[in-house]
Amino acid sequence: MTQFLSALSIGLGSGAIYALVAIGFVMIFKATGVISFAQPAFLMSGAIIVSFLAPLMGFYVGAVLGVMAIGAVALLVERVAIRPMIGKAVFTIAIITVGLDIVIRTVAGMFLGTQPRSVGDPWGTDVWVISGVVVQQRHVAAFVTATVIVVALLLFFRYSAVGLAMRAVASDQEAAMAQGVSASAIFALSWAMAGALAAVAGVFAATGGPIGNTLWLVALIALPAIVIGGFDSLGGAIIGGLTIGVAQAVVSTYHNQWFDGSGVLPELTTNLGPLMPWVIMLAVLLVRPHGLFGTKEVERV
Amino acid sequence: MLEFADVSLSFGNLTAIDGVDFTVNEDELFAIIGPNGAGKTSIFNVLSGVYRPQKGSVTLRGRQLLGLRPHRIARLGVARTFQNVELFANLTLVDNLMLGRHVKFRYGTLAAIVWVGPARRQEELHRAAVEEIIDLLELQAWRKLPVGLLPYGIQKRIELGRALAMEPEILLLDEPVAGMNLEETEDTARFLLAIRQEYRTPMILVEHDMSLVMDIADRVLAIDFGAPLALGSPAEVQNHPAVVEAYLGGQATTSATDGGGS
Amino acid sequence: ADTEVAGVTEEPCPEAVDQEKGCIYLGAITDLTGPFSPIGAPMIEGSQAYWRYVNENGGVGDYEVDMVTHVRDNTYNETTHSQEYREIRDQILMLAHSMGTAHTNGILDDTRQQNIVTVPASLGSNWLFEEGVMEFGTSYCAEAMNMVDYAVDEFDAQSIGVVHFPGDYGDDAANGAQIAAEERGVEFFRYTTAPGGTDEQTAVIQRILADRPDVVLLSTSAIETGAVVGATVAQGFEGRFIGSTPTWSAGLMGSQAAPALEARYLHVGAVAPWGHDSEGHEQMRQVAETIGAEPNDWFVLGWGASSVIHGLLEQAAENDQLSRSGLFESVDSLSGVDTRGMFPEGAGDYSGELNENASRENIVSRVEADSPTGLVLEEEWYVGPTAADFEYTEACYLM
Amino acid sequence: MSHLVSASEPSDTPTPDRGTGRRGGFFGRPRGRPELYSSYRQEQALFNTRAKAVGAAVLIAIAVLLPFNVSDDVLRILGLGLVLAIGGIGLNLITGYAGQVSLGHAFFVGVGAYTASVVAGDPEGRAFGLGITVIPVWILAAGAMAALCGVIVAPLATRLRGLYLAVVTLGLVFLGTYVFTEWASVTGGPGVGREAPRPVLFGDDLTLDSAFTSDQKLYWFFLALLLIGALAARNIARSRIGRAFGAIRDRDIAAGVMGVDLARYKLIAFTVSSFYAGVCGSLLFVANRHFGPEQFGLIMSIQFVAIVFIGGAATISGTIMGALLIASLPRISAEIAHLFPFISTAPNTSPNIFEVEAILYGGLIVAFLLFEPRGLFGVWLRMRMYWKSFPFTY
Amino acid sequence: MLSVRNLEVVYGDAMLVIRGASFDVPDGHIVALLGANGAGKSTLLRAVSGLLDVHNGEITKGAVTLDGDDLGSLSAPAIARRGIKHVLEGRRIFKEFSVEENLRIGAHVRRRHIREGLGRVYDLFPVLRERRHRVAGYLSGGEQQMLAIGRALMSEPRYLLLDEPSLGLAPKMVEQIRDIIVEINAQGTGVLLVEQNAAMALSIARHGYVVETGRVVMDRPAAELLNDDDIREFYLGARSDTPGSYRDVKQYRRRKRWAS
Ligand SMILES: Nc1ncnc2c1ncn2[C@@H]1O[C@H](COP(=O)(O)OP(=O)(O)OP(=O)(O)O)[C@@H](O)[C@H]1O
Ligand SMILES: Nc1ncnc2c1ncn2[C@@H]1O[C@H](COP(=O)(O)OP(=O)(O)OP(=O)(O)O)[C@@H](O)[C@H]1O
Ligand SMILES: CC(C)C[C@H](N)C(=O)O
Ligand SMILES: [Mg+2]
Ligand SMILES: [Mg+2]
Repeated sequence: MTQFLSALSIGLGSGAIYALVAIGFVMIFKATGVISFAQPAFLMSGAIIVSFLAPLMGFYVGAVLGVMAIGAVALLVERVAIRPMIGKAVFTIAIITVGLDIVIRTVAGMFLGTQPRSVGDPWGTDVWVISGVVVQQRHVAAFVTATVIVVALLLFFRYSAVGLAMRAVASDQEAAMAQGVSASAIFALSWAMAGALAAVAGVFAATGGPIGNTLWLVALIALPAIVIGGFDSLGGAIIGGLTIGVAQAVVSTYHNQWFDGSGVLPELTTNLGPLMPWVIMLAVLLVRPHGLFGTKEVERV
Repeated sequence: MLEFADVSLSFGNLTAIDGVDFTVNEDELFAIIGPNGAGKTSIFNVLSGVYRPQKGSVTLRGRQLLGLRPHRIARLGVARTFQNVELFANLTLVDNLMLGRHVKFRYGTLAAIVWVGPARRQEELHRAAVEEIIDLLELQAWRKLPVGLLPYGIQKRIELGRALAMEPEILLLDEPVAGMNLEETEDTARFLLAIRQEYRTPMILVEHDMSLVMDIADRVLAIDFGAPLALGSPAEVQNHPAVVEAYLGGQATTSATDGGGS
Repeated sequence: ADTEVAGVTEEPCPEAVDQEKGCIYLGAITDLTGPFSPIGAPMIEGSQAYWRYVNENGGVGDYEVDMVTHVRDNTYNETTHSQEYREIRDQILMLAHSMGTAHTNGILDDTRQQNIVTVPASLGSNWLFEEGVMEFGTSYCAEAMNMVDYAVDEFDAQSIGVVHFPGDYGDDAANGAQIAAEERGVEFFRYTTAPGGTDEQTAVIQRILADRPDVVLLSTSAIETGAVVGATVAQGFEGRFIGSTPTWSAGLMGSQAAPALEARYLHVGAVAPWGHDSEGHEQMRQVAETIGAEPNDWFVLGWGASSVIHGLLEQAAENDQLSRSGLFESVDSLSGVDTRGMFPEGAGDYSGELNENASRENIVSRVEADSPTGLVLEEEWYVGPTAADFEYTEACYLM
Repeated sequence: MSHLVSASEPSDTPTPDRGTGRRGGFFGRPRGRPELYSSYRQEQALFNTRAKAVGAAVLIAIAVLLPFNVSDDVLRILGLGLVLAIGGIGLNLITGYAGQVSLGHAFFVGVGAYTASVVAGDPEGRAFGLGITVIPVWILAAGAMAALCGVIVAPLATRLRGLYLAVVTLGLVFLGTYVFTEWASVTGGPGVGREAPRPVLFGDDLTLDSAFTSDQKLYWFFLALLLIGALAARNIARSRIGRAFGAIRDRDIAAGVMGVDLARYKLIAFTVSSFYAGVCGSLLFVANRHFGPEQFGLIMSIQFVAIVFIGGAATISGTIMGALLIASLPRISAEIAHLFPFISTAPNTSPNIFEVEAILYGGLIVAFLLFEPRGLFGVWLRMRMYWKSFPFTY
Repeated sequence: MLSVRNLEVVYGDAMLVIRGASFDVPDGHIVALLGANGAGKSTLLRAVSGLLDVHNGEITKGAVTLDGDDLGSLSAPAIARRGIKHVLEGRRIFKEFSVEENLRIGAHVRRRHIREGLGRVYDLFPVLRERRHRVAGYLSGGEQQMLAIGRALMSEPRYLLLDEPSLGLAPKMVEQIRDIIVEINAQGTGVLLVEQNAAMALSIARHGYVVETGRVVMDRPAAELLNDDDIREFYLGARSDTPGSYRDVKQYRRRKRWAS
């Protein structure tokens, strides 16, 4: 039981990180109908820039500044490479984001150097042990941060017209513009927010260890999360993120016990945990083709 | 030949079709009119298998259509046009019409890959058939253009051609002259008359242009809120008080004489 | 030589010291951006420093040596490795650095067909059996045996676990460890894991916390070292860690795992750390200083490996065998190179019976924050009883 | 899904009106009006104008003769491009023509690759092999096995639309990678991989130099297979199957109402596309010589999607151009990077050549699609438009 | 006053579709644009509302001005904020939105008055009130048209550009729309009306322009147009004297064109 609870706490912590990335994806999708494959690069860049800022100004200030900086970079990228594509085929834009990802990730990688770098977080690998249950402090921090951000975002969308305007732009750019919605402002906003969110996620994903140059893969795990929740649902992204985080942690924890070939279960040497997000995603889609909370495409003749 | 019996369809708490009954006879041009949202298009969607009503029966020459998927119904000879043009925008005019003949082809994927043989023979054969329709509807000028960029009036005409290409048992026309100017309306009327004459295909026409409906329909069914209001000859229906009240408004008396491409 | 020899030109090298000399081109395919980039990049740097030093001191025969033009990145990916190989194979005299066990295995058929001598930047035990391959250092397999023996003898370990990558590199070590564990009668656990940071290591971390072996051996990259050591110690694991050659990187000192590493981790390697006191090291540090290179243990390995290759080239130049086939033939007759204390005695001997030549010694180092690269020598040329008596019959990873 | 396609397959200028408008009046072909067709067969032919026929013949001739004029390293890149083109065509059939965006292509490529290597693999080798080296056997087996996987996957996939389908097929890639990783007896396992099947044609191993170099032989081999594949794909595209694909892509409900069985045609699209992927996989294996199980992942899938969109959705010729471009981009960026002396060749100083290469690779994709979102085929259309209307701008 | 002077519009750098058109919409007037399909009416509206670039189109000559200020350099949203609202051809409602969300977004440039706006629109189109929480994409064609007009009205625009508002509407509804246009106009909104239903358009417009292949070929007060023989024949239906006449329409009637 304590092992399970420990796994749960890991899952909620990493799930919170996935949820942050997932919200970024959702934001861009809501506004533009595009899945941005540049999110992994922003995630990576966020961690790297903070690894430079934190030693100068401390982790908290460094993290805030770094996240804002990545938001600004995302804004710039949007201005240069995405805005001219307003109104073009979404998959063409998606491929552009793939190109952007390669460029940004490489540039960020230049700063990573050959020596492992750390974001200099105060939690490190420290844990609290609460009646046998190991809770990593960084996971608690990630979870709390994600909760705060998510609540703030939900309030923002509730009390501003931006949410509706975003959806309008995604649904029909020309019609949205005719209503006075500035598609370019919406694009810029969604990219900046998504970039910043990815950076936050990157910082937390990099806590407790050196920044690996495969850190960006974390962002891809958010893809099943948004499918589970539904591409355009913020709430769904959060639930999706937490679900896969927990599933992954639990299966990872028990993998070696379940799949050691001794019992009914076969011998699987490769950890099945990382596969769980995709498995759950497929299972959800079998039942609900638009995810749990996604908007159904409206088609009528 | 077509029997639409006591069909009801609802979406949640909204009843789109509420016990509609009618039959279409051989050679007949049957019109359905009614206010916006009355359920006319929904009737077409039921006929072509896009919607499944909760209740009722639809038979074509005795064959039950309800429950069949759209492509099965198409194979039985039900063809239609759509209220909002639903052409295949990136295909050329010829390909759109060829697709209308999709159900008439008899070769499979392997034959397609090899091409020479059945595939080529059938393609040539149907290409010739399509040319007849192009001639009939005077579409020669646009044969090889992707239809997405063509003027609206032409697109509507192509849609008619695509339905015709199926050589249907029955043709469903959903607002074929909406958005057309006078000249195009006249052209379309002429085409419809020509189709009646040449192919004797029974048709169901949904249209808000009363001058056209009253002019060419044999019988008219008026519906409102999904339920039948009146059924009879154009003149009867046009003067039916409920129809005037719900649908025609002040235009009731003027429409037939005033014409106008509304 | 008037006949065209692949990888050898009468033209001077692009960055030649002496414009009168010809140029020998050495190829290198390494990991510059993947998980082993913290090893690949400094190793190449070390090799390049070595050849610069050689060139400045008269080169090899009538030639200088270039290991700059044909350096490629394999991102630690086998397919890329094989693609990059075919990109450079027509321009090089030999492949002086080929990172990755499986990666190098994947191109061996081709290198042999083209008579290209290959120096793996990998310590798979399979190299002992391969023709045309010039390995250096003690194999992962023997290294792991030494780790087990060291753990049993020094720490009185009753149970040992090994965290390893799947595939030839990890299996080589894990199988070696298992042989030794059986030999020494200690309990043994195997943990296979894929590359990645703390979150990817969850399964292994949880398993270690459940099994609690006395000593955990690592056959991964530095990232996993940091993740596994940091997390398990933080969560109350009390055992020790011994890491194989590629598990260390000075950058780990900057990580949260540093205190745990300092207290619990030993590194078992093929070559003595940067600060070690040998003639070769001394010289290397001098050169490094003049070119402003940062201290790095992998720089040492690159430098050391190049000195062995240097021996081969020298021998070939003397025998007028500076061609692919010439080198290919002379590899098996190379009988020792003076690495000035960098490698154990007998390094660079490929002439005799393999079990005789196979090197079995390892350097044991511990972590110390103020050493230039984080490692300081604990014990030089350690050979445990298992490795000493071990008869290689086939590559350990196949066992 | 019509947003997928912004240019359609070579549609010529409007066929000149035959004037009379009368039915069937197609007598002999009047002289001096080259674009007037005298029969439907001629109109429906692949190269329905003289210009197209001559152009294609010249291109093929150049392609065949290229190995005599181009060095082996360039041939190798082109050969890789030809192989990628086969897979790209498969993806374009399902994505460009039928409008079902799949990020799962790498999975089918992987299935093909491993099927081929099992069928042709050395029975004595580390990984499982049957030792049947006859080329058509392992190529067809690769295609068939991948197609079979396509058939199995299709029922789920056909329930989904747009990006949901895209991400689900991506999930397929991750599942596939797991299976490939675990199934070491077939794939060699992670960190090991396995050897490619040996392409032995008439007793000659194409990977060994003989009268011609291995690169030349492989290039011709790939070229021949690509030509067959491209021809078959064009035939599919112009047949009822291709039209049904286009109809599903542009307006699926309307397609159903017109008599197209959506499920059946999506199944056909998946099957055919996977077949191409499988064949591509077997050849890619030959071209690369070695594959690890993690190779058939997201990056490869995206590479194929990039080929399709850079080449131009729903065009075969565009796909070939796209594949050649993607295959040569690393080389192109390397060459560009070498032009700048300040770029270091040492791996540990930035900016070094490797980083610049990667940046150029990504940057070229971005710049290219910004400049011409319709892809290379769009560039071609622009050029043609320019020459046709030259010297008038409108 | 909204005015267009000597406008030329090119699509995709290649197709010149407006060739020097000029017209004016004085404040508070209803102005009708008539013309065959493909004449360029929608293009003219796009040029005014700034939506050309979405279609790869570009003003190459001439100017669109509002009270003398050039609009050509403004983006579509900026023009909308200046009070020019374009009801696009083909309805273009936000399909996935509810009816009410569609209306809300219509008030994007004037958010403070959403509540009154909703009330006003629901009063004009009671059926929308009934359907307010339904998914807009499932509305019938005519209902969607009402929604599109209602959405534009939400911001109480100074100028309303209507592209074929009567398309697909039932006869009674056409009358209602006509009345609504008159009513909106009476409240001070200038209307530029593009219509195929010329009778309806001219019955309420003060001035009319006839557009053919990108040129304005007639420019007269609406009342005069209503009595013009050519207009009667080609836009209003001269056959009004012979009822039941579609069967008698000549097979090959020559198409009369003013220009070209
Ligand atoms: N798929 C659907 N989901 C929900 N409601 C629907 C759906 N299809 C139609 N409706 C509703 O059913 C009613 C009838 O719609 P229908 O399209 O049949 O009307 P119509 O008579 O064709 O109107 P119009 O003349 O405006 O085209 C409308 O109120 C519409 O909102
Ligand atoms: N995006 C575009 N690209 C190229 N040409 C276009 C584009 N949009 C319209 N056109 C062309 O410009 C001309 C004018 O089109 P426009 O839509 O303005 O006509 P319209 O008068 O509104 O016709 P309709 O009555 O059919 O709505 C037509 O020939 C049309 O084909
Ligand atoms: C030196 C190491 C980076 C090599 C690697 N561990 C391998 O053998 O695959
Ligand atoms: Mg309708
Ligand atoms: Mg228009």
